Order: sequence, then structure tokens, then C-alpha cells
Amino acid sequence: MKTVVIGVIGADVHAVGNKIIDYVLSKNGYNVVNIGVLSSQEDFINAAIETDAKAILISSLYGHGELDCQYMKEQCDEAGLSDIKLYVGGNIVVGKQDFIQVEKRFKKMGFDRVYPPGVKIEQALVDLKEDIGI
Amino acid sequence: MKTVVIGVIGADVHAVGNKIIDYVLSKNGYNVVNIGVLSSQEDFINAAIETDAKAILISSLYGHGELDCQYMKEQCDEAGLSDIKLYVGGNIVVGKQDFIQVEKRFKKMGFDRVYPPGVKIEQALVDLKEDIGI
Amino acid sequence: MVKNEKMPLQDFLKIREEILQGWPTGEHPALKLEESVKRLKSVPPHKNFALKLRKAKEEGITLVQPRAGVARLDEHIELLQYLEKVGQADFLPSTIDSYTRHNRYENAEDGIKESEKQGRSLLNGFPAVNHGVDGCTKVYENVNVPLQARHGTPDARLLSEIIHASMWTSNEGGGISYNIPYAKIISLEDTIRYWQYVDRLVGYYYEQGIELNREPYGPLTGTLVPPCISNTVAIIESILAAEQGVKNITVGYGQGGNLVQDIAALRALEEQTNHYLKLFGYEDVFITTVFHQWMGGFPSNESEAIGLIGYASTVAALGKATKMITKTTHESQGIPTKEANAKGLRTSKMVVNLLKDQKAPDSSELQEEIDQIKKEVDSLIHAIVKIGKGDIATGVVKAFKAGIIDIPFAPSELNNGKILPARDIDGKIRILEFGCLGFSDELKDFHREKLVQRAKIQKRELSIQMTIDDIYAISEGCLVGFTKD
Amino acid sequence: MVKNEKMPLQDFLKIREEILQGWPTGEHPALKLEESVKRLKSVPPHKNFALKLRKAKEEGITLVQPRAGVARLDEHIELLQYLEKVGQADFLPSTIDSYTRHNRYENAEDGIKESEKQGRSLLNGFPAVNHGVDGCTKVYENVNVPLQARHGTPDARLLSEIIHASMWTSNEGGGISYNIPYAKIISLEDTIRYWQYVDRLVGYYYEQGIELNREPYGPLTGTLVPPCISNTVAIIESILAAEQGVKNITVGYGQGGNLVQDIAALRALEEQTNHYLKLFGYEDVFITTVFHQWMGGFPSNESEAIGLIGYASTVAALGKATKMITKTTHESQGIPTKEANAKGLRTSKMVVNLLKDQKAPDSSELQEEIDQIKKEVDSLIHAIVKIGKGDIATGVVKAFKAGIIDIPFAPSELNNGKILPARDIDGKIRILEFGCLGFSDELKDFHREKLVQRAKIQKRELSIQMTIDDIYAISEGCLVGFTKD
Ligand code: B12
Ligand code: B12
Repeated sequence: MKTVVIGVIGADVHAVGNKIIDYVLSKNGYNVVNIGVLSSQEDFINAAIETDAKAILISSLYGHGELDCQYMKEQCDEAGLSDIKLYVGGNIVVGKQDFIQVEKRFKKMGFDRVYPPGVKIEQALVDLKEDIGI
Repeated sequence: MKTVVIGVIGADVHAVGNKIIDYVLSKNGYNVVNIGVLSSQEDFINAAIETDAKAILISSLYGHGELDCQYMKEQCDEAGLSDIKLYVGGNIVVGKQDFIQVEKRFKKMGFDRVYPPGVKIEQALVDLKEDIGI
Repeated sequence: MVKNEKMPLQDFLKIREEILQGWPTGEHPALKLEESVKRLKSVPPHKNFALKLRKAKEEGITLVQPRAGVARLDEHIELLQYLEKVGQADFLPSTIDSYTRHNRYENAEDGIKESEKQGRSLLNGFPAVNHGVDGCTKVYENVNVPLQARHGTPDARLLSEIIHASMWTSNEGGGISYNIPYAKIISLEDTIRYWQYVDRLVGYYYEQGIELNREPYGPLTGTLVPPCISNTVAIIESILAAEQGVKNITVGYGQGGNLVQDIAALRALEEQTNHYLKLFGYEDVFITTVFHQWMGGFPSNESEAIGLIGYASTVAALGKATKMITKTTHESQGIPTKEANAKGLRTSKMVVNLLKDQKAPDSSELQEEIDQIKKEVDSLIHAIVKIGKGDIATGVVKAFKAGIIDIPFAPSELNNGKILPARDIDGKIRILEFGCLGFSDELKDFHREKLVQRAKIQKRELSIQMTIDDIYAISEGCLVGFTKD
Repeated sequence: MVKNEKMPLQDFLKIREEILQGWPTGEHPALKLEESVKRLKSVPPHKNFALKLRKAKEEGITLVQPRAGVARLDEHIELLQYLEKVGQADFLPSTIDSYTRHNRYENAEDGIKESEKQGRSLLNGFPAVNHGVDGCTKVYENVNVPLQARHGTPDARLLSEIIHASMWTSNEGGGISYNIPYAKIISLEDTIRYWQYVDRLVGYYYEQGIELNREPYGPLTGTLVPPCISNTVAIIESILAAEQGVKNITVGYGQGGNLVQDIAALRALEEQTNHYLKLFGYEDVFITTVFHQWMGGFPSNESEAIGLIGYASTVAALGKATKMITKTTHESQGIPTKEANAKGLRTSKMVVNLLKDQKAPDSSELQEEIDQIKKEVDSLIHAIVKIGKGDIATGVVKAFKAGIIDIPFAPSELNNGKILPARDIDGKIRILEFGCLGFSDELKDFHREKLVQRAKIQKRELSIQMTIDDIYAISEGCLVGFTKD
């Protein structure tokens, strides 16, 4: 059973999606470590190290995602998590923006998978299976 | 009391505006000759000659206005009505179009006043008074 | 005088021969009845209007249909495909152009040519007769939902032949509803006969095992029409159609504006159509309803227009209409682009889907309004039957002449044109001037009281100005008009 | 333990001194109470939130208000002016950014600077504390309708001081509603005290002859919240506010989706707030209601989104809410542009204007739903009072701990988090898992029956999957969710 860390980054309290992600991933055979809302980069990294997680799934809904996710990849590398898969989804920027551009920016920041608003976790399962198995 | 001819041109049966125009102009001191819906250019011209009208107010709502109004000015001139004021209003072209262009086209066709959709007859009263008095 | 009697097959076939000669496209192998029957039998259920309506009625849902039509065949197909895919239309129309509606096929031909030349539609609809069976069949083949002709044609006999032979499984209109609001001086006797023919054709197909849908045109002039009047016309046209053998009828009603009155009107319409059909001896006619989003002058602001569309959709869903005809944000301006049309559909569909599990709760206000409308309709139909000495076709012709039935703001000179509607203080449509309308004094008193109440509250006089204010009101963002000064 | 007791003026003034030192902008001449009283007395009635609400309530109309806020002062003013002029907003908000909500004024300062540099807002709201009284007063001076701060701030004491001194005449929030849905581990006792302070400030102004409006935040998590739960919180926060001297309160409710339940919830909310205020001895509090357009996940298609907005507006108007908070077609994507925001307003306003002369008719379905909600609220409040030994503040803290009151999907660890809502077959929100909710067995049976009925009809099991399907449902265009397979 593969372990994944999920949570909502920054000063963000959107909890609904997070609870559903927890439920859906668990149901689909993952060991889900849910650090919940209002989580810092450190929270994610510590949880991943402690549980030997294969992927970190960051949610950001409230608009400050771009700020909150800066240097996340570098922090992971420093913590010895250079192989861990980094996913981000939700409403990760402020306002309605062209997603092609947004994806580029986040990929450049080191994220492996970047999801636009409205992509349900069910749809991302295929990617997760491809990237880390079950 | 000045006489004006009103009616709806072509194969057009939109009667509501026409009835209101009749009522409002009459109430405001005009002698209104209403030839109703489904009226041809000839109907307008004949009515104007018979009643010594000072203006013809053509309504066109159904979209074929541009076709139906072609050569109206020339027909008036030929019938000896070169001084009569020619107004047109309603939804005089097919679809939502830039009104500046539409107005130009109708002015070129010889209309003195051209009104966009939604201009109520009450708002056109000022122009009528200016052009022909009461 | 025209009578409500089934047209003998012989007579029908004889007229048919003539009709098909009205324009060259009337000569087509598919217009041999054996051939058209074969074609119609090949229509799968999901493309059959009548059957899709039956299914929707069973499920208690509201389906959506736009208006749409352009001059050129390919552009028309593209338009319909767009409305099906992007707009998610459940039914597709082909709105027919105004020349075809007046049987001016040569003008329509010029319109097509000029449109081809200019690369854009110069006609306000699809000239189905000119495109003929080949064109119309191509339309049918290129869409995946049922097709209907929507028009306003006093004499739609050739048009109807062509569309049904092209596997369009529904046709809108009727001898009254496509005359009085759509013509100036065409005899009502004639148009009733023309539409008896159209219905007889549908009845003929039914005899061959093919169920087609017919839709009397409900909203009439679309402008402050009191429910009792449009419902009465719909019921009479249903009876006329049923006599000719039509078995699947959708009766229509145009949004009035007051939620309770609109839902009451829909309920009364369905119940009384069924009631009167049975009363007149037509037992197995399947009735559904169609709700038209606001048919009068629209607000020009597009956000306001879409608000009106959202509200209308709520009413249709709560009133459990089986179908809803949608409008667009371009309504006040002109014929909509396909994009605007699809957007109106999507907005409408969202609302009816959201509300599919709900209906308006029963309430005494609703029940009283239903009862009121029914009483009024009973009164009108009674008067019509009486003046027709028992024959509804004769009756309706005479009733129009006498002003017993009178459609507000209709262009037709056959219409008495004396009735004046106005809203009461809740926004329900009532009658201010009755002309010779077939109402008892009791009914008249009810309307008068309601309007006196409004006049008092608004501190104004009972006058035609009320009507005019109400005509402008919705496009200016309110329901009950008032004079600013 | 926190108690529902009016804060003595001395205590208030002492805390106040500290609070104003929380950030440099707390030092401002306008923050001397004599000065702020003078300023607030200069506010004309049309810019006073409390008075405009009184007028609307009298007229029985529904007014509209958007959400809106950006980092830079000038851009924020431009935004509000646009919403006033183009959007025709009746009330204006300033939605506060998330850093300010967490009292992280330094982060907010960086956000403003970075936004100035990049020429666009990088914050998700208006950092009112950082802009201080000067900035907020400039906002006030540049608009012509009343202003309100809308946020989600557990400790909004400094913020509230600044906005009121800047002549903003309303403030949203409460010790429960701005904690449980907006925080993870902040003590409920603390936030209730913080908000007692905020209310005491408003009470102080009232003593000086100034009526300000307060609005407990109704929708909570905005996601399938059963009406009894949000109504209970609103009533408790009203009582807490009234104790501190607040006299003008707007209780809120977020659209659930079923028309009858939503109208019932609005009616029950208003009636029970008035009832409980009187019961607890607060006689002269003026209550209005606010309806929030759908607060859960929105459809991404913009036409569908605007359909939802139109439907929501219909419900607000029929339910006679005094105010409605509007959404936009950008909702599912991100913070809206000013254009999208204004469009949402215009659509909403069109509908409430159209419907201003109408209300939902009384019906037994509506009455039963009102009675049901009232019974549930009575049960919850009874349990809270009991566990608080008569004190509602103590009671609510203990009730959350015990799970007697439980908010679905709330992020707070203080919340029991065991309750699971789901829709019944009409789309009314019911409860599937109760956790320790303060419900009698009779109440529980009612809910269970309703959900068993749905499970039967939908041929599925009673499970959390129902809840999940329902969470997705509206954004996917239906109300009652179902699993496709
Ligand atoms: C009601 C209505 C109908 C009713 C008409 C009933 C009747 N017999 O009167 C019915 C349902 C029958 C109908 C039929 C059709 N209609 Co129609 N109809 C409308 C609608 C909704 C309102 C018109 C109205 O009554 N407005 C209220 C009155 C008071 O306003 P008014 O007519 O605009 O007149 C005022 C002003 O414009 C101005 N005015 C008018 N003329 C003039 C002239 C002068 C000189 C001046 C100064 C002012 C002036 O003063 C008037 C009084 O204040 C409009 C769209 C809209 N405006 O919202 C479409 C509309 C006019 N119809 C349209 C069409 C296409 C049709 C049909 C061809 C097909 C169809 N789609 O069903 C048929 C046409 C039949 C025919 N042969 O004419 C289109 C025209 C498209 C275009 N121009 O691009 C419109 C714009 C709808 C749309 N967007 O598609 N229609
Ligand atoms: C409900 C809601 C709230 C509730 C949250 C309650 C709670 N505590 O959970 C309340 C009302 C409290 C709230 C508050 C705020 N909100 Co809010 N909220 C929403 C709303 C309407 C729905 C969110 C939701 O629950 N969706 C349902 C769940 C199931 O979907 P989801 O969260 O998107 O998650 C799914 C997918 O996105 C995906 N997913 C999510 N994360 C990830 C990660 C990975 C790796 C993958 C693969 C997939 C994935 O899977 C999830 C499950 O399928 C959205 C708009 C919308 N979507 O319609 C705004 C929205 C997210 N909120 C917004 C904002 C700005 C706020 C506020 C700052 C201020 C405000 N305007 O009130 C505060 C923020 C408080 C804070 N500090 O965080 C903005 C964000 C703007 C932006 N990004 O530009 C939005 C987009 C609304 C808007 N258009 O303005 N909000």
C-alpha cells in the first residue's frame, strides 16, 4: 500500500475537497496521511518523511497558491525528498487565468502534475497510479 | 394639427409597438394615420398623399427592414413627397449589429431619422417636434 | 361554414394533389405517401418528437428547445448541430422565414440566392419549402434529436407535407394561433380548413402506425395575453386536431410573469385540454405542455435578459411543463447568434435540471387561480359552442367576429381588438376592457376589483396607460408597470 | 468560561487600548471614540446600512450585495464604484484578504507592496487594517451606498474598530461562524470573547445614538449545511450580539437548493430569531434576513453558473429576504473580474425586481418544513442552554465539544465533525449521520426515513457516497446526486 500526503497549504481553510480527497484515495487503496487545512510546506515535508510517502498532493483553493507553493520543490530536495511526486490542484491562482500559462509556471516551480479548477480527484487517480502505482 | 403616417412595413406583423405609437402620438397632439401591419411602400405613400402628412414613421421589427425599405426615398420623391420626413425604427436589421453602421446605411438610403432597438416612441417625440412641430 | 369534421380521405388526397403543385419541390418521390410512411417508420425513437415527449412526461422532467433558422442549408445544419452539442438542446426547431410563412416562395428563393451571394443569412428563418425534401432530409440526417417546424404560417399545407416526408416529427401551429397573431386579413374559415388538412395528414400517418406530435401555438401575441384566452385557443385547436386523428398534442402557454398565475395556467391548461377532449369524445389523445419563456419585449441589458430567462426556467420547472422554448440575451436586439442561442439554452437547461426533483407545492392561492382560469375558459368555450350551435369550428369563427373571443394586440382585422389587459398588484394579468368577451358579470367583477385594487395602491387611474406601462415594464426591469413622473 | 454577559464599559475600554496597539494604523485621531462618534453621526441615511435595511424591510423588497475586495486602495475604490454604477449594487462590501483575517498584517503589507509593484492584486481581498482609517475613509467617501466589511476573521477587533471609525456601517461575522468554518484550532471561548468585543463596540455606538448593522455569517461551510444548524448558530450569535447592545441584526442563510426548504429556512430563521431574542429578554432588536446565493461548488460552465444565480435570486425574492449576496459566473474559477461581478449583480437584481410584488404562497408543504426546522432548532437550542446551565455562551462552547452542535465539513478541530448531510429525494438537505447532534429520536427518525426513501428510489445504499455525490451534484447540473456507473 503506497502512502500519499494530502493537505491544504497556507492560510487556506477550504476543507471540503480535502475531506473528499482523503475518502476517495483511501477507498482506492492508498494509505492517506491527511494533514488538513492551514498547513505549511514544513508540515507536508515532515509528514512525508515520517511516513515514507511516495507523493505529496497539495490543495490550494483560496488564491494565494502561487505564493504558498514557492520553493516547495527546493525544500523537498533539501529534505532528501527529491524523488517524491509533487501534485498541486484546486484554484491555485487568483482569478480566472489561462490554465496553459498557470501550468507552465507551476511546472517550472518543480511540480510534476498541475490541475485546473474543477478537476475532481477521481479524474487524477489515473495519473497517480501511473506515477507511483497503488 | 400635423398629420403623420405610421405603419409596419413588409411581411411584418408586429402590432404591439404600432398600437402604442398610435396612442402616444395621438395623445401628444398629432393626427395619426395608422395603416397598420403588413404595409407596402405604396400604402405608406398613398396614405401620406391623401392626408397631406408631414412625416412617415416606418416600423420594421422582423428583420427584413433593410430589404423592405430600399428605394423608399426614391419612391417618395417620385410621388412628389420630397419634403416629407422619413423615420424608421424597431429592429430594422437581422441580428444584433453595430448601430452606427446601421444608421449610416439607412441615412444613405434617404431616411432622416433612424432609431435603434429599444428606443421608445416617447423618446422620439422630441425629434418629431423639432422636425415638423405639432 | 367550416365544421369540426374529419376530412374524408378522398377529399384529403384530392386537395393534396393540388397542394403538392404549389412549388416545384412538391414533386418528389418521398412525397408519395407510401414512401413517406416508409421513411417515417425508419425514424428511431430518440428522434421521434412524440415519443421523446411521452418519455419526458413519464419522468416528470422539462426538456428545452430553442428557436433557430437561417436561409442557407449548410449554415442551418451547422447552427442546429451547434445548438445540439454546445447548447444541449433536447429538441431542435427549424424556424421558418417570413416569406415562406406567407407562401411567397419566389421571394424566399431570392433570399436564399442573395444569402448565398453575401455569405450570410438575409432571411429571418429557414425556407423549408424551397429547400424541399432533399434539404430537409439532410437537416434530419445531421442531427440526433427530434425536429420540429416552427413558424406562423396561415397556410402551411405544402410546408407540412415537406417536413413530415423529411422525417421531422412535429409541427407547430393552428388555424387560429397562426392566423390572428400572424396575419391581417386572412379568413379564419380558410385557415381552420388549412390546418384541418395539416392535422389530417398527421392523422393519416397515425393510421399507418406513425405517431407525430402537433403543437398549437400558445403565446399568441406574446403580450399580456390573459391565460384564459390563450388556453381557450389551445383547447379548441386541440379539439380540431383530435378530430382529424392527431393523438399527440403539446399545448402551449407563454410566461405571463406572476409565478402563481403561470403555474396555475399550465396546470389548468393541461387539465382542461384533457377534460374537453374527453368531453368532445376524443379518448386517447396524449397531452403534454410547453412553456414559452417571456414572449413580450425583452430587456436590452444582457445580464437582465439572462435573469429573466433564469426566472422563466424556474417557473417552467416548478410548473412541470414537459417542454420549454428558450430565449436569448439578444432577444431585444435581433435574431441571436448561435453562441447566444446556445448560452440561453444552457442557462435554461441548468435550471430545469436543478429543479427536476421539485414542483410547486399545492396552495390555496394556486388552487384559486387554477379555479379562476378554469371558470373563465369554461365561460369562453361555452359561449363558443353556443354560438356555433354545437360545432366548435363554426363557433370559433363566429366568436371572433362577435368579439366573444378577442386576442389583445393582434394584427388581424378579424379580431375584435377591444380587449385591454393589465396587471393586478401581484403582477397577475387581468382584463381592464372586455369588449364583447364571453364573460359573465361575475367574472368581469373579479377582474375589475383586482385592477381597482392596483389603481388604489398605485394611486392612479384605471386607464389604458396602465396597459402601456405594463407592456414596457418587464423590459424596464419590473413586472407591474408604473408611470414615472 | 465565557458567559453571555454585557462587557462592562471599563473592561471594554481597557481591552480597546491594547487592541489599538496591534498595528500602527490603530493610532489615529479618528479612533478616539468622541471623534469616531462624530464621524458616524455625519453618515447620511442612504449610506447607513442599518437604516437602508429598515427601509427595504418596510417595502418588502430584496436588495443585492456582491463580494469584492482587492489589495490596492485605488483599485479597490474603482472596483466598488464599478459595482455600484454598472452592477447597481444596493450595498457594497469590502471583502478582506486572508492574511488580515489571520491578523498577519505584515504579510498583508508585503502583499500590498508586491501588488503595487506588479500592478495587480496578489491578495484575495482588501487589507483594511493596513490601509487604516485614512484608506477606509477614502473608500467610504467614494461610494454612495452603505459599506460593510465581509471577512472570516476569528479576531476582528482591530479591523472592526478601523472600519466603523471609517464610517462603514455594517460588519459581518461572529464568534462561532467566523471560527469553526474559518480556522483549525482557535479556541471558541476566545473567539466568542473577541466578537463580544466587536458587538460591544456596536452597542457603545448605539448608546451614542448611532445604529449600526451586524450580520452573523449564515452559510458556515456553505456545503450541505442543514438549515437547523446554520439557523441555530445565527440565533445564538444574535443573542450574543443583542446582549452587548446590538439593535440591528441581519441573520443569514445560504441557499440549500430545494425551493421550499430554502423559503422555509428563511421564514423559520426570521421568526425564531425574533422569538428567542424576546425569550432571552432582548425586546427592541430589529431583524432582517440575508440569503446567500449557492455557497458550495459552482458549475464551471458560465451559462450554467448564471442559471444557478437566476434560480437563487428567485428563491430569495419569493422568500422575501431583505438582502441577497450574489455570486458570479467566475465562481468556480477564481476571484471574479469587476465585469463578471457586475453582471452577476445585474442578473440578480433583475430577478428580485421582477419578483418584488410576489411572495411564496402559503402551503402545507412549506408550513410543515417551517415547523420541522423550528422543532430541530428548538431541540438544539434547548440542548445548548441545558449544557450551559442557562448560559448560551458557555452552552455553545460545551455543545461544540460534545458534538451536540456539529457543522458539516468544517476545518476546525473544535468541531466534532461526525455529522454527514445528504439530500432527500426532493433535494431537501437531511442528515445521514448524526454524531452526537442534539436531536431527539423522533427527529432522527424523520431524517432517516427521508433518506431511506431516497435510497429506495435511487436503488442505492445509505452511505457517505450519497453525501459525496450531493457535494458534486450542483456543479454537475443537478440537485440530488447519483453515482454514474
Ligand atoms: C412580441 C414579439 C412577437 C409577437 C408579435 C405579436 C404581434 N403580432 O404583435 C410574435 C410572437 C407573434 C412574433 C413573431 C415573430 N417575430 Co417577434 N418579437 C416580439 C418581441 C419579443 C417584442 C416586440 C414587442 O412587441 N415589443 C414591445 C413594443 C412596445 O416595442 P417595439 O415593438 O420595439 O416598438 C417600440 C419601439 O421599437 C419604437 N419603435 C418601433 N417602430 C418605430 C418606428 C419609429 C419611426 C420610431 C421613432 C420608433 C419606433 O417605439 C415602439 C413603442 O415604444 C421582439 C423582441 C423584443 N423587442 O424583445 C421580437 C422580434 C421583433 N421578433 C422577431 C422575429 C424574427 C419574429 C418572427 C419572424 C419569427 C419568430 N422568431 O417567431 C415572427 C415574425 C412574424 C412576422 N411575419 O412578422 C425578431 C426580429 C429579428 C431581427 N430584427 O433580427 C425579434 C427582435 C426577436 C429576436 N431577437 O429574434 N414576435
Ligand atoms: C465552499 C467555499 C468556501 C467555504 C469553505 C468552507 C470550508 N471551510 O471548507 C467558505 C465559505 C468558508 C469559503 C471561504 C473563502 N473562500 Co471559498 N469557496 C468555496 C467554493 C464555493 C467551493 C469550494 C468547494 O468546497 N468545492 C467542492 C470541492 C469538492 O471541490 P474542490 O475544493 O475544488 O476540490 C476538488 C478538486 O478541486 C480537486 N482538488 C483539490 N485540490 C487538489 C489537489 C490535487 C493534487 C488534485 C489532483 C486535485 C485537487 O479534488 C477535489 C475533490 O474532487 C469555491 C468556489 C467553487 N469551486 O465553486 C470558493 C473559492 C475557492 N473561495 C474563494 C475565496 C477567495 C474564499 C475566501 C478568501 C474569501 C471569500 N471570498 O469569502 C475565503 C477563504 C478563507 C480561507 N482563509 O481560506 C475563491 C478562491 C479565489 C481564487 N483562487 O482566485 C473561490 C474560487 C471562489 C471565488 N471564485 O472567488 N469558501
